[in-house]
Amino acid sequence: MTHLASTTDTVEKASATPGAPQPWRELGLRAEEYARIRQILGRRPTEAELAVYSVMWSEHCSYKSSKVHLGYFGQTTAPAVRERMLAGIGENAGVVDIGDGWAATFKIESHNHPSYVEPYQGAATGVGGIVRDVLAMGARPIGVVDPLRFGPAGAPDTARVLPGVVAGVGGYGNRLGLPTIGGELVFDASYAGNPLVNVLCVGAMRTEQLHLARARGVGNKVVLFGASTGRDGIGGVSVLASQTFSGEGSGRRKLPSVQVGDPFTEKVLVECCLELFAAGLVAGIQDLGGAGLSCATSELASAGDGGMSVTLDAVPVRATGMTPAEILSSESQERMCAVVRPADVAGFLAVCAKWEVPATVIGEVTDSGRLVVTWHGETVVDVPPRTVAHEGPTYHRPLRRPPTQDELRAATPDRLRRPSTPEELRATILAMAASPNLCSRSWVSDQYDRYVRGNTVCAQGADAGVLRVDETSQRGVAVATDCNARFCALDPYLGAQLALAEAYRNVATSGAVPVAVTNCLNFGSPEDPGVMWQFQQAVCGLADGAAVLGIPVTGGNVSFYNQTGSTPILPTPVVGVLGVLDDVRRRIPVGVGLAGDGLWLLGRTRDELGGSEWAHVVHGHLGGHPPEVDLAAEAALARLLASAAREGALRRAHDLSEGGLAQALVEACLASDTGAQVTLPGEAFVALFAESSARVLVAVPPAAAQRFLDLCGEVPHVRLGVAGGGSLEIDGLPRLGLAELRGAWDATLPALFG
Amino acid sequence: MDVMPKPEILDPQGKAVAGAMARLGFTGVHDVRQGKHFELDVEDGLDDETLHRIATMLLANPVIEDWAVRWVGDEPGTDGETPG
Amino acid sequence: MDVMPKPEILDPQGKAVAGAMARLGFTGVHDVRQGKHFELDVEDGLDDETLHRIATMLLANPVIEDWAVRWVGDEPGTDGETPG
Amino acid sequence: MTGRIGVITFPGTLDDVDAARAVRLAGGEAVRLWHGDDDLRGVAAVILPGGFSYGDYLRAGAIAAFAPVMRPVLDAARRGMPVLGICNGFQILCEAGLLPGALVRNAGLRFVCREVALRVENRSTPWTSGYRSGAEITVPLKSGEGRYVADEGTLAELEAAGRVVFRYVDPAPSGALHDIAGVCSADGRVVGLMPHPEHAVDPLTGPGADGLAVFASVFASVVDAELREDRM
Ligand SMILES: Nc1ncnc2c1ncn2[C@@H]1O[C@H](COP(=O)(O)OP(=O)(O)O)[C@@H](O)[C@H]1O
Ligand SMILES: [Mg+2]
Repeated sequence: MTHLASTTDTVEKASATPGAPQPWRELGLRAEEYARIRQILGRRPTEAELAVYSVMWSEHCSYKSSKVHLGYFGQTTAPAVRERMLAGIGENAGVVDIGDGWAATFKIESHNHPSYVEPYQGAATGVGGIVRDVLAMGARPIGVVDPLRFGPAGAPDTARVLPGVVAGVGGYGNRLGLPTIGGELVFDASYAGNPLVNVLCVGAMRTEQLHLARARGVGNKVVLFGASTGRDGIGGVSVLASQTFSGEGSGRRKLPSVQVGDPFTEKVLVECCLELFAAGLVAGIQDLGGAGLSCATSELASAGDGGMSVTLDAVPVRATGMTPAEILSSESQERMCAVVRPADVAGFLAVCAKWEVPATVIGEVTDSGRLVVTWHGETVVDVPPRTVAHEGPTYHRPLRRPPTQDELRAATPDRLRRPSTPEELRATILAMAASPNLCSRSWVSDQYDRYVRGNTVCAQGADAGVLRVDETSQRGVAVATDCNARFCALDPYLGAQLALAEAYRNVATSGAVPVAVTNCLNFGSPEDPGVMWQFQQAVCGLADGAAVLGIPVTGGNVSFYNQTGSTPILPTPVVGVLGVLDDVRRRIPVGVGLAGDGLWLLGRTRDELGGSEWAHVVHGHLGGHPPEVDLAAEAALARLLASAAREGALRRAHDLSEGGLAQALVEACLASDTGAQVTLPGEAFVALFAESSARVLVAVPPAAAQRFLDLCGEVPHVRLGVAGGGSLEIDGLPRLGLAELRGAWDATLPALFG
Repeated sequence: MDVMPKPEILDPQGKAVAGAMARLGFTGVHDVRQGKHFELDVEDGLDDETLHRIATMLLANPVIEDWAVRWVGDEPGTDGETPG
Repeated sequence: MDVMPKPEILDPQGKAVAGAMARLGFTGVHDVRQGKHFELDVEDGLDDETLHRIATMLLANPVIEDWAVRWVGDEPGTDGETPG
Repeated sequence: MTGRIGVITFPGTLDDVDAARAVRLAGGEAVRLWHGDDDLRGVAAVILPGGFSYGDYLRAGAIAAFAPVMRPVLDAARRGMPVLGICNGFQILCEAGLLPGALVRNAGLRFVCREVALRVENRSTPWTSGYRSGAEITVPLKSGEGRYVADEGTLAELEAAGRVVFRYVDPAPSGALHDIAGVCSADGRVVGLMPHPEHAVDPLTGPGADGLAVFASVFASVVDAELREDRM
């Protein structure tokens, strides 16, 4: 940083020169924040301290705009629900008990801005970062899910960003040996200058292996291990992630704001960590992500005994001439920080040596209540760690329902022209199946390894990714992420609940029992009161919804400033749900089953087309009301699916979401490579394209039909027809041959992206 | 045209090669960085500006990479080459 | 050191780059081939023979690739460079 | 001490757990070997699994070919021990000179993960003896550098000698010459292939169980050899 004097700025100097001008504004701090730092320290901060506070008090690290709202998740989690959580909000990732002594952990994180600047590396390091979060809980990372959102499919910039992002997710995940078991791919004009690259990682561990990010035990050593520290992403978090892309002019020397990932180093780091955990050599651990060492040391100390001393000279650096501020805020990837009992240090270093992972003791735990960092024998940081990590600024941003919201709600799809003739309906089914948001995702998912480690039970094209956790008992987990941002635009409260309902339903449709929620809240600028209103509504909707469903929100991630100029993205609270299968052999794949299987539609269909894919694809329309939310119906449906799966009453199933029943039938027929004869319940257009929630298509073997009906109970169910033949035959419509359907469904992404 | 990772940027490829050299006992090499090499067969009149645009739009991402151009004569690959 | 796919080996990367150039309207480029570029920081005394062994054992696979070495002076990247 | 089959782990190897599982499902004992090992711990056959050894940033398999464990592998292969390289293992065997040719970037430039149909064209190797001749099997393919290339002479020789062990039934997704998915050494003992039979050992987690016969074949072959040795 150019403002750094050639000689180091020490605490001593800072006390002696209280009036020295400091670039706090360029580092993204507000005047009152800088004043508060001076008040906390009783002097001006050193340059290193200023760097530490500015990165840690950035929006990305401190959640200063969102904190006041996120508290609602905790307030709405009932004690009985909380009990099933072994770790929740505030830890690196949420952890839930999944039975038989196993625990699962999962979390989503965004890497939106870096992926726009350098799609491959941005996406790659997004995978790397979330994997380390899961690893830091003591778990083996076992799978990845990648919810992706881009501008219009045909836009030139999408052709630049999308292939790079997909290659980056695959390039890192594949090399790391993690199966990618699901994801999302959504195109909408609002993401044109601001793609969303969210990555979810799920991990599994024996419950006793749970590790927490705490520095406890005075005299315990702090070990930094993994890659060496370079000038990567310095200012990445504070500058890049806290301002829109055009907002250059931070006055700093131009340093690369994007990091480059090394998945090989991460793979070795993962295996090394797991061996360290198994050997009981780790007393506390934290990954190094945004804000690097500043974050790891202050969070470990703050959550532990409160003090830590660090000798910065011990940190292995890759670049020459790095200043203390740079070392502390470097975002070099593939690093971890552990707290190790002195007696275990030799054993710890030996395991690292086996894996050829560089490891260095850089400090120790103290009870001083201070984080003290020295450099060349002088003190460059001396701060109370809580003020850095946990007591950062809190904003109560103004929020206001935008006046345009009423117009949006009033512009219902009722006046849009609906297809009426059988030929029009048939053509609409085909056109929808070929549209970018509904067509086959194989172009993307074929670039991801889904087989590695041999525990992937459902992946490509499944409602939820299903992974076996225990090869002996066949216990496993299911994961899905969802968000229909158009619904969220129409009503962020209900939209978030619909996202939750859909992810929950996808998990249930795979045969699993949903047990936990995570989220990644992608929004525009928090300085825009309309965006802040959307955010607050979405948080409340999600929290209230999870409370009704009786499953905890175990963690999440907030990404603000997703906008181009002053136009924010559609509010996009991506919701992830984790479910448990006692026996993965009883999962339910997507499809229509075998010829002769009965096809049933579960749930109630209403004339609900506001925010629907049909309105979007055919009319480019967004307005009206989102579908009704009925969480009690979702829960009843999930119970039915779980018991029917357990009793073998279902051969196949597929949940209904974007594109309604028409799209569900198309996908299910293609998945089974089998046709179907279907009679539509009610008016054809609504039956085919409405997007009412709480609905699932199921295929029931003839022998199980009676058992299935007995189980249905209160859940509305209507028989659609039977599976079989080589085409989708919908009563009253010209038939749709499977080959024609597949051609339409398969061709779109290859035609766009090669 | 050579495209190289910027000096501040991690170069995992170069790192892996350097590690392998050390294991193989090649001691005389201090550091390795790996980048891409493009051989463009261009029209005589092609100007530097066009080349600049090709480089920054297509061949390199200026956020993480530097690039350098070297003109060679008609016979490709004749300059300073040791037999390969 | 530059490592290039042998002329008889299909070079899909180079072809893809050439295709992209054509789509972007860069007309002056007839052909593109893509290979790897290594910058080795070596000891002064390092002989050609060692370099040859490094190339054929590690950096290039003689089955599919040719390679060429170019020595540059102390300042890395100073020869024939246009600003990147 | 029968049916001990080694599975090598290099740093960056990913499918070692899968290969070991396949060996166990076929009845064998999987012995885990480490890249730094300098002997093969008495195994009767050895598998180099898939992954990205040392990151594979340079050329797939290029660095692993020089790992310490490759010395005893080369020696054992010369003495006729069955050696199988899957995906990255195949790349390593080519780089190490145990198999001819090379594997280069897919013609489509993208990593490809999908199920492919293969024809078993040579069932006289210890890794394929359990297949019916001409059997068609479905196994996953997942690689970015899976395009098999060799010069014309080598290809002609491989074809003439029946050393193309596995061939893609449909045009190779990688653009491999002659649609070659796997080849063997002149003595047939060393086999390398790009697709992953170890991911097709259980219909629950793969396209089926067509790949299991690879591991059953070698298990039968080494047990057989051990019995014969005992009798001598
Ligand atoms: N970016 C992606 N990466 C991997 N798989 C994806 C991606 N996008 C979509 N998929 C997969 O494609 C299938 C269809 O996705 P989607 O239509 O979003 O499912 P649903 O509507 O059931 O939530 C799912 O199996 C999903 O996991
Ligand atoms: Mg679904």
